[in-house]
Amino acid sequence: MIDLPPEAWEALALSLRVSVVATVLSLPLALWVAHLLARRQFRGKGLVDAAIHLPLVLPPVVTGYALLLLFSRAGPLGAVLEPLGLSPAFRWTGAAIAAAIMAFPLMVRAIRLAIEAVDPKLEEAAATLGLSPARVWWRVTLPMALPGVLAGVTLGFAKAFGEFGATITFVASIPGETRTLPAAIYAFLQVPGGAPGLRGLVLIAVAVAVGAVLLSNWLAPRVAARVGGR
Amino acid sequence: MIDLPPEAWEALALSLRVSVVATVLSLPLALWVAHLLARRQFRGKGLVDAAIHLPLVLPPVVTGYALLLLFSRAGPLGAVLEPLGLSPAFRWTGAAIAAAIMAFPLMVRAIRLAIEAVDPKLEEAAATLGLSPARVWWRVTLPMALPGVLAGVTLGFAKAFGEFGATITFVASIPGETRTLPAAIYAFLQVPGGAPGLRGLVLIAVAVAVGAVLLSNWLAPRVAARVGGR
Amino acid sequence: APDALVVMAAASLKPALDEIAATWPDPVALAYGGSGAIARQIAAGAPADVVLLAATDWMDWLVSQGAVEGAARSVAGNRLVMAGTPGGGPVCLSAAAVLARLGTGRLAMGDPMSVPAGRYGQQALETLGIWAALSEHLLMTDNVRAALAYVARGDVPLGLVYASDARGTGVEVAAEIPAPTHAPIVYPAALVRGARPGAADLLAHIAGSQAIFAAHGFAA
Amino acid sequence: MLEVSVQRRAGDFTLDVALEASSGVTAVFGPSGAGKTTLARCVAGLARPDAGRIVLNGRVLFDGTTDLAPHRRGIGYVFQEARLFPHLDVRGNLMFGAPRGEEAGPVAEMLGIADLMDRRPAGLSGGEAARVAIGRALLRQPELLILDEPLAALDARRRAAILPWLGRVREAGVPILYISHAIEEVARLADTLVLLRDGAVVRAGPLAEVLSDPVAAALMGPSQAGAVLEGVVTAVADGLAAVETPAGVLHVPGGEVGQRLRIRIRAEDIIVATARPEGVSALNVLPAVVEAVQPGQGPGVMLRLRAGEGALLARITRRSAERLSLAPGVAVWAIVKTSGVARADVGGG
Amino acid sequence: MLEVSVQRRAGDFTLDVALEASSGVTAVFGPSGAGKTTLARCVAGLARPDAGRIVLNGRVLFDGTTDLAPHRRGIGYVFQEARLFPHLDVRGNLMFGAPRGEEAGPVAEMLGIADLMDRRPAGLSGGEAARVAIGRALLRQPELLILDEPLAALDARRRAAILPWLGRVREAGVPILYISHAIEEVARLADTLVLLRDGAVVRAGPLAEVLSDPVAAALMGPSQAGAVLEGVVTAVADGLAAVETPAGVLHVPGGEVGQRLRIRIRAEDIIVATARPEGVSALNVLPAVVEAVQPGQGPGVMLRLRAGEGALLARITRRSAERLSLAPGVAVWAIVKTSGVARADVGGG
Ligand SMILES: Nc1ncnc2c1ncn2[C@@H]1O[C@H](COP(=O)(O)OP(=O)(O)OP(=O)(O)O)[C@@H](O)[C@H]1O
Ligand SMILES: Nc1ncnc2c1ncn2[C@@H]1O[C@H](COP(=O)(O)OP(=O)(O)OP(=O)(O)O)[C@@H](O)[C@H]1O
Ligand code: MOO
Ligand SMILES: [Mg+2]
Ligand SMILES: [Mg+2]
Repeated sequence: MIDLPPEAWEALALSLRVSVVATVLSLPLALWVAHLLARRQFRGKGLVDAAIHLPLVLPPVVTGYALLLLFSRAGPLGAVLEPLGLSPAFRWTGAAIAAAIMAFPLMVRAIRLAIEAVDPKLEEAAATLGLSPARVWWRVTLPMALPGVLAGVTLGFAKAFGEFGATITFVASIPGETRTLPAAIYAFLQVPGGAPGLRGLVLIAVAVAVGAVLLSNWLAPRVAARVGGR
Repeated sequence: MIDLPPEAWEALALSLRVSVVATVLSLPLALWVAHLLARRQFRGKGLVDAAIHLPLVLPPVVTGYALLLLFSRAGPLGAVLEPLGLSPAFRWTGAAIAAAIMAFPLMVRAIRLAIEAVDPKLEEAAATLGLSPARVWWRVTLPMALPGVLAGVTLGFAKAFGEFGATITFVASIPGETRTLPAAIYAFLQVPGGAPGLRGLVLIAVAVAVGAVLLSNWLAPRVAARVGGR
Repeated sequence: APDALVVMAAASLKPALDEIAATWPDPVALAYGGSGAIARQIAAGAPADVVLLAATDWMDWLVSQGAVEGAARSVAGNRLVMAGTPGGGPVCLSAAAVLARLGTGRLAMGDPMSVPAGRYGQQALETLGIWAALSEHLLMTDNVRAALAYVARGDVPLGLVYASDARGTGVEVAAEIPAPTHAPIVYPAALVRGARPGAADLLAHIAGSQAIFAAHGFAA
Repeated sequence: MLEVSVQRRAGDFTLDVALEASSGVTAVFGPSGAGKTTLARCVAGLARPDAGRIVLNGRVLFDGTTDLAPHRRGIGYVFQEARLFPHLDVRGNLMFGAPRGEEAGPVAEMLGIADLMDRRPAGLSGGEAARVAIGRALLRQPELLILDEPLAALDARRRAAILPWLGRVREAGVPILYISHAIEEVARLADTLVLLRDGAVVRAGPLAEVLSDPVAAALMGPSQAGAVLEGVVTAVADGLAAVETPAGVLHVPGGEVGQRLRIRIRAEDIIVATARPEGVSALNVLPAVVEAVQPGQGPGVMLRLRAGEGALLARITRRSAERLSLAPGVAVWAIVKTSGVARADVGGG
Repeated sequence: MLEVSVQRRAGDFTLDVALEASSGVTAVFGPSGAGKTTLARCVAGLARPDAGRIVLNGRVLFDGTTDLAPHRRGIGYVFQEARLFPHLDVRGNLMFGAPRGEEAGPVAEMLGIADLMDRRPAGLSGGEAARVAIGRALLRQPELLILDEPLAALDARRRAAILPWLGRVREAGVPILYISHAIEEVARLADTLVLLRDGAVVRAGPLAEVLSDPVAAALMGPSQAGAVLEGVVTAVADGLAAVETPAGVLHVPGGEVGQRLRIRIRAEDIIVATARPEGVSALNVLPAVVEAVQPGQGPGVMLRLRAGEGALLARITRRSAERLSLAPGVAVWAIVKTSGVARADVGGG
């Protein structure tokens, strides 16, 4: 294997934990929101959609800053969570929150497009077969949208893994707690002439990215086959 | 209007120019790549897909450095372009390149999903009506994928507009040339105690983001209606 | 203005440099960033005329790359302080006192690996013999301003920051870090190779604006 | 028992229909664009009527205040296109709405799709897909089954094989709303016939009545007009059943003694003779009296004949009518070929 | 002129077919799953045969080395499902493949969709969509037109209205590959009939030959067997045309003197008499001789009759055959109802 300082492995482990947790935990919410946006009409839908996209369009630093204000000891959420010892500020859970928020718009977009592509005629057919809307969703819409969901998850995981600006602004860079791989890469980059581990770290990041995309590409046709060609 | 220092307006104008150019110029390439990934099988497809996703998963700073190395005076591209006076390094065109590269995976993903959702049976029908594959693409695939293309463009524009890490690393933050709105926000955030124009800048960024998403949401059903409901 | 001279400078110099540039008769484009990023960009051919960094190691690197003309000169200095939340009172620079003040909180400082202020800070704490005791209670930031902001907002009780930054930002100085505990904090400046005419004058003007530097806390 | 009365506008098309469907098969027949599918969708809860009332077996499915969701209506729907779930194999599609414990086997066997159980819909031919769709709706065990031209994609043999099975569904007491423009299917299955045109009911009533209604005949196309007789098999020999009908004894292929059959005799399939024909291959020769002679368009005339207690329609050329001097009151022989008689099993009602 | 010889495997289904289709209509008839659509897709270039050769009007479309793309084959295809473009209105769909200067009007008029020109496909009924699909393929002006059960979703009237128009396409010299399991359509239109089963050709040849082939009859269903006669109208009176056919003079509705007509007489529609029938409404009574008596399954037997120069098939009950002592060489009268005769215009070839 590549010869890396122990902090690098620590950072990799942390980044994987953060991005997996961020992706897995936000998936149900992403599914729900994507479904709402794809299939429901409601007042303020445009604003909800826009709000979800904000982390994508704003500089990550601003998002991180907003999170910081929200969760800081004096912030509305921090003031509630801090006394309970649940505050995510400066904890890896905070890094996961930042990563999830940055990844969310990507997940929602991909899943929403996939849901919109499911033929409502099939959902109609399922309803006449006695399935409630919830069960129709579970047995028709979701399985058929699965390749898109997979794409969304890959994209979200990749984004969560690479996220840096919002994370470092929100939870800083505590080795072992919040110093993710990208934060470590950033730090290593700041050493004149390049820190010895830099190349290895970048290679690891690239490997994870390529791995995630290759895995998703390997899975996609299999899922699509299960879901049935047209 | 919000009372803003003139640099803020300059940064806004630059950001709009950069993100529009980045989105518009990369759209044809994104369409082509999305089409290849959606409809063709070729060796190394997975690697192409992974490569496109790299900017998403790597910390933007890394992407920025990679661009810097590529286009620097001694870099492989810079060495060619510099003597011709065409080097994008430290120019707004470089900012557009960075923004385009960061936005590219998002555009490709959305467009690819939309193309995959077009029923190949309709493309078959168009072929039997005498249309060459290129014209089938132009008259059937593209129009039917249009809502997804629109989503991709919105997403890409938003990302290009908000992009910061790669840009500032690649082309620095030279006022009037490469200091985009996010770079300005970052600079303002660095002023201890907060610079007076910070709030206004963030509001503008939010307004552009919300505006882009609202516009796309307003357009989407109209495009979908033109494209025909199921 | 396209013909304006371009100065690339470490972000922490912004308040002082903005003011100095305003006293220069011609327009000046000021591009701020992290010292490392700027150094790499200069080496890559950034169209700058003058470069000011917050760290000598990066300037040494630039010199070794042949990216600057002539020798670097120091134009400003700085000191470190322990900033605390207002009303916290002074803190003694002993492990016990600092830990007591931190409680469950952390000491915010620039990441020694990537932030010059962090590097000076680590040196100082080591000299003071409290680095090891504090190392589990640190909060490392990607730039020194962020450490300051955490203190200002009350997210952490203490931060190790530049004296120049701590002025008038809603924090109070809980302790001054003795200068001998770390290498002198200097801001090296140089002419970039191929700098345009007038750049040398501008650099001289900046170096000569000690009153403004001093007013912003950059004690030479 | 289904009671429907709905109004619905979409674009410049207006549906305004009232009908009742008791147990058995109610056929909705009408030209393309008449509103058949729209009506079916309203009943199934897939389209919302602007106004009206839909009641199934005493349950209000729709009125001003109630609007039951489709999955609560207990209505099985076979769509005009198959609408199979591409992510499930044939078995998965069949069992999709089936109650626990139900088995796909017998239905698949009957529909000739037992060999395809592990196939994906993408690998099915058009007719195979249609059969899976029918099986899926049957296995869901609906209170009402709506069939929207389900047999259009099937060949004659397959269609003939499925029809009796639909007959069995009817016998099981499941009312069926059968949308079709194939009058042969309608005649074999339907108890009640509703003729739809331009969104309105033109004629509705018991099958035999509507089929022998000249106005209806004009709508269905003259070659589809005819009489429908019901009767009981009294004897079987040589593979032929003797069926006692109100119009006299008719011989049809197959059948068991005691069985009730429905026999359709198209007006086109009757030859009228003024002398008792001798030495002909047709076994069914019924004495009858001309009741009415209605000239139609073209070279044909329609005769209403009374045979015993029953009524028959016969379509012959005007030239023949003149040559034979046919007029009300004339006694004739109605010659019907055995194989020109379409039979259908009739439920025990 | 189309020459096809293709082999193709997909799953456990194998298609292995060779056929020739000259100008005119070649009908491919077979049960669901026989491989009709697969064959059509091979010809159109939408499926790749494993081996074989396809030549259209001298152009090689496919062989070992050539594999012309679908859009270069000049073949119009009406799919089993309509496959309309949802992003275009009806006019846009119709004109999609039409050469410059072509107008949608006349075709739309003929198909009864002229009022729908600005509608989107989503707003069309099943039959309307099918008609648009047919119009779209016609307007593309193909060298060969493939129709995959295009009329299945149409009602009888609409179908009857379109058939003559397809006849006109044929007369214009466009060869047609017509896939259907409605033998009535096939009989009216086809010049050549190919019977497909389990991926193989069971019988192929001129329509009349195949239809009167007992083996083919078994495949088509006995009620579809029958003879096809061609003849010329020699006189018209009372709206009835007298047509001189090889089997004798037949009277059918409509027609003009000199016109060539094709007449189909289903075996079921013939009554056989041993004595010349008097006073019957049927105008067509042809003297004939029994050539063969073939017992079928069930209570029926099939008679091959020779009438003049022509051959007829008649299906009667075994009981009648015995009662009338029918055996080869017996002279009989074949009674055919005028309206039991289906006619179709025949191109001037
Ligand atoms: N969304 C719509 N907007 C306007 N008109 C519509 C819409 N949907 C259906 N129609 C029209 O309503 C009429 C009835 O359609 P429907 O599908 O009920 O006909 P149908 O009797 O089922 O015909 P088919 O036998 O061809 O399936 C048609 O004329 C159709 O064009
Ligand atoms: N992808 C596939 N994999 C396996 N078998 C297939 C596939 N596609 C079609 N088949 C089988 O090939 C056979 C021929 O199908 P085809 O669609 O040609 O039938 P068809 O004659 O057009 O029938 P129909 O009248 O029902 O449309 C069928 O048995 C079908 O199940
Ligand atoms: O000015 Mo710095 O590089 O943030 O210490
Ligand atoms: Mg319909
Ligand atoms: Mg088929």
